[in-house]
Amino acid sequence: MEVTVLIQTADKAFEILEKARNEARELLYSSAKIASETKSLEAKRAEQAFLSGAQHTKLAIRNYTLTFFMLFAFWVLLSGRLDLFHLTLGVLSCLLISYLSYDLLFANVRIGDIRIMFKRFFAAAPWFLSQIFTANLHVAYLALSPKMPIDPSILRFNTKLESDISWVALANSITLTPGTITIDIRDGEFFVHAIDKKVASDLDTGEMEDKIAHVFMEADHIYIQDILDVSRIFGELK
Amino acid sequence: MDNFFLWLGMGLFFLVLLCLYRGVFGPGVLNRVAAISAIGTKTLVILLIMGYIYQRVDMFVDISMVYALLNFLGTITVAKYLEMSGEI
Amino acid sequence: MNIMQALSIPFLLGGFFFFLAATVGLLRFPDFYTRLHATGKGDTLAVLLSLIGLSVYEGFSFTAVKILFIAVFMFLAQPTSTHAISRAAMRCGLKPWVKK
Amino acid sequence: MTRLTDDIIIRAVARIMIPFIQIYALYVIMHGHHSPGGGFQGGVILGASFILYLITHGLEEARARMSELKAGIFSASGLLIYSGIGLLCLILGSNFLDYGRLSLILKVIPAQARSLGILGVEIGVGITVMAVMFSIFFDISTGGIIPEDEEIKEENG
Repeated sequence: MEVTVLIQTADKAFEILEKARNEARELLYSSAKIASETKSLEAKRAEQAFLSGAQHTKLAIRNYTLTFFMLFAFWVLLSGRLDLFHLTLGVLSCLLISYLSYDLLFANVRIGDIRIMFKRFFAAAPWFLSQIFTANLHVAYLALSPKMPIDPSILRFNTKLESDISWVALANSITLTPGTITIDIRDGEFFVHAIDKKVASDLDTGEMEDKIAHVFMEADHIYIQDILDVSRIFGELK
Repeated sequence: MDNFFLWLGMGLFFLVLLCLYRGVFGPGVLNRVAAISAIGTKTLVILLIMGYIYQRVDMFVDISMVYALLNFLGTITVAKYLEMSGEI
Repeated sequence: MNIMQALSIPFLLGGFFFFLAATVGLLRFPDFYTRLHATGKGDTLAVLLSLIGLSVYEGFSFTAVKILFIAVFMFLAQPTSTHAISRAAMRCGLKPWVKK
Repeated sequence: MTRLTDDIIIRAVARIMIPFIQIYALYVIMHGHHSPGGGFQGGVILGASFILYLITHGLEEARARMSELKAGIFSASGLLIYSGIGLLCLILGSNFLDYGRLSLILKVIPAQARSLGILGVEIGVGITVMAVMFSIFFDISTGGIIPEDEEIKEENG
């Protein structure tokens, strides 16, 4: 008798837990969807504003000044001489170069808030560095072991990233992480040469792609980190 | 410390010689380009170490930077040329 | 020898070790793509470690920052040139080596 | 070498690197008198940055940024700066490229005038080397055909 009651209550408890979990999941998904929709709307609005003339000149001026200051900082680093004559030369040459190529350094319209990107980049850097270190130990092991246990294959996958900078980051970090190099990209399809069958399965989880999408604030995707951020706000609201 | 730099530079020089095997005998032009790129990377470090041996790092660091730049540019250009010609 | 110079030695030796591993890989691996695994990864970290070691040895000056800037440049350039040359090989129709 | 590459990676990396390469080239040109380098080396690096732009972004975009006409004007004006400074020394009553006499019009001591004169000459050499390198590369990659020539050919029949 008591055992059946116990089992029934346990069942009920599990049911309630399941229900709560489903509800929570739905809530999270809808909130994330709302967040991504607002983001894409904002991007569209920014693009429309970009097409109208005033915004265009404003953006060009912003690009010009940002390029100028980055190049001037680089000049001071290179020159190392802080007297008036060399600084004047620096200002002149930075003006020339930022006139010649002001649209190169910040050509990407979709780029997000730079401060947040920097913060996320430095938060993600230790993971990447540890990956690079493991990759090198792996290569050193393969190269120095007498039997050389390699089994190469080519795998391909489609990426969901959009801006070119995050493509660069993805391709270069695939090249630098254990056992894989990016060998070709055709129409958004990455061809990856994997030195081992095991590392090939590691790449399929898409962990790196998520991290890069998070760092470079790709607009239209739901990332785990954002859902966690939203969930905390919802918890406080409740 | 000077002796340490000297031995390190000689070790890197030995590695450059090893890479030169691929650069000379390596089958095909692609292997040669990869080997030369690797040699360029090592040369960059050797140049800086030479700067420390001669006590003129501020001079050698500029040369080293140009070397890194031209190494990258050369590899990209050869890759582009091979890609356009479509055969090895 | 002060503490900064002593700190630089492990970095330089680590860089030398990875250079050695990359070179041995370049010589021993069976085909072009696997050789690129050695040079693309090995040289990047080796250069990074060597240049960090040298800039630690230099201490705090403009030259040290310049050396670190070369490291950043190589960190961006080395994977890109690896990608460019491997892409040329793929477009030329070089078949990768497979285990028999 | 004339097509736009369809590789986003190389294009984006080149796009980020080119301004820094150019500023480095100008640094090499302008600090030629107290560090290695000078007009020729800096000009080569500056030309290399434009060549990198050409091989990554294709001939058309490179032509929009730096055409054959502009390269010709640049090479001529660099030569003009160089020989103009030399002639100025000649006019002021000294030998060709003897910068010490420039102190008469620059109102500084002769040693400083020499330094400034060398700087001006190196800027001229750098501009010329950059433009000539770029136009040589342009000629190689187009096979020597300039679009204006083709237009004239079409007009003539």
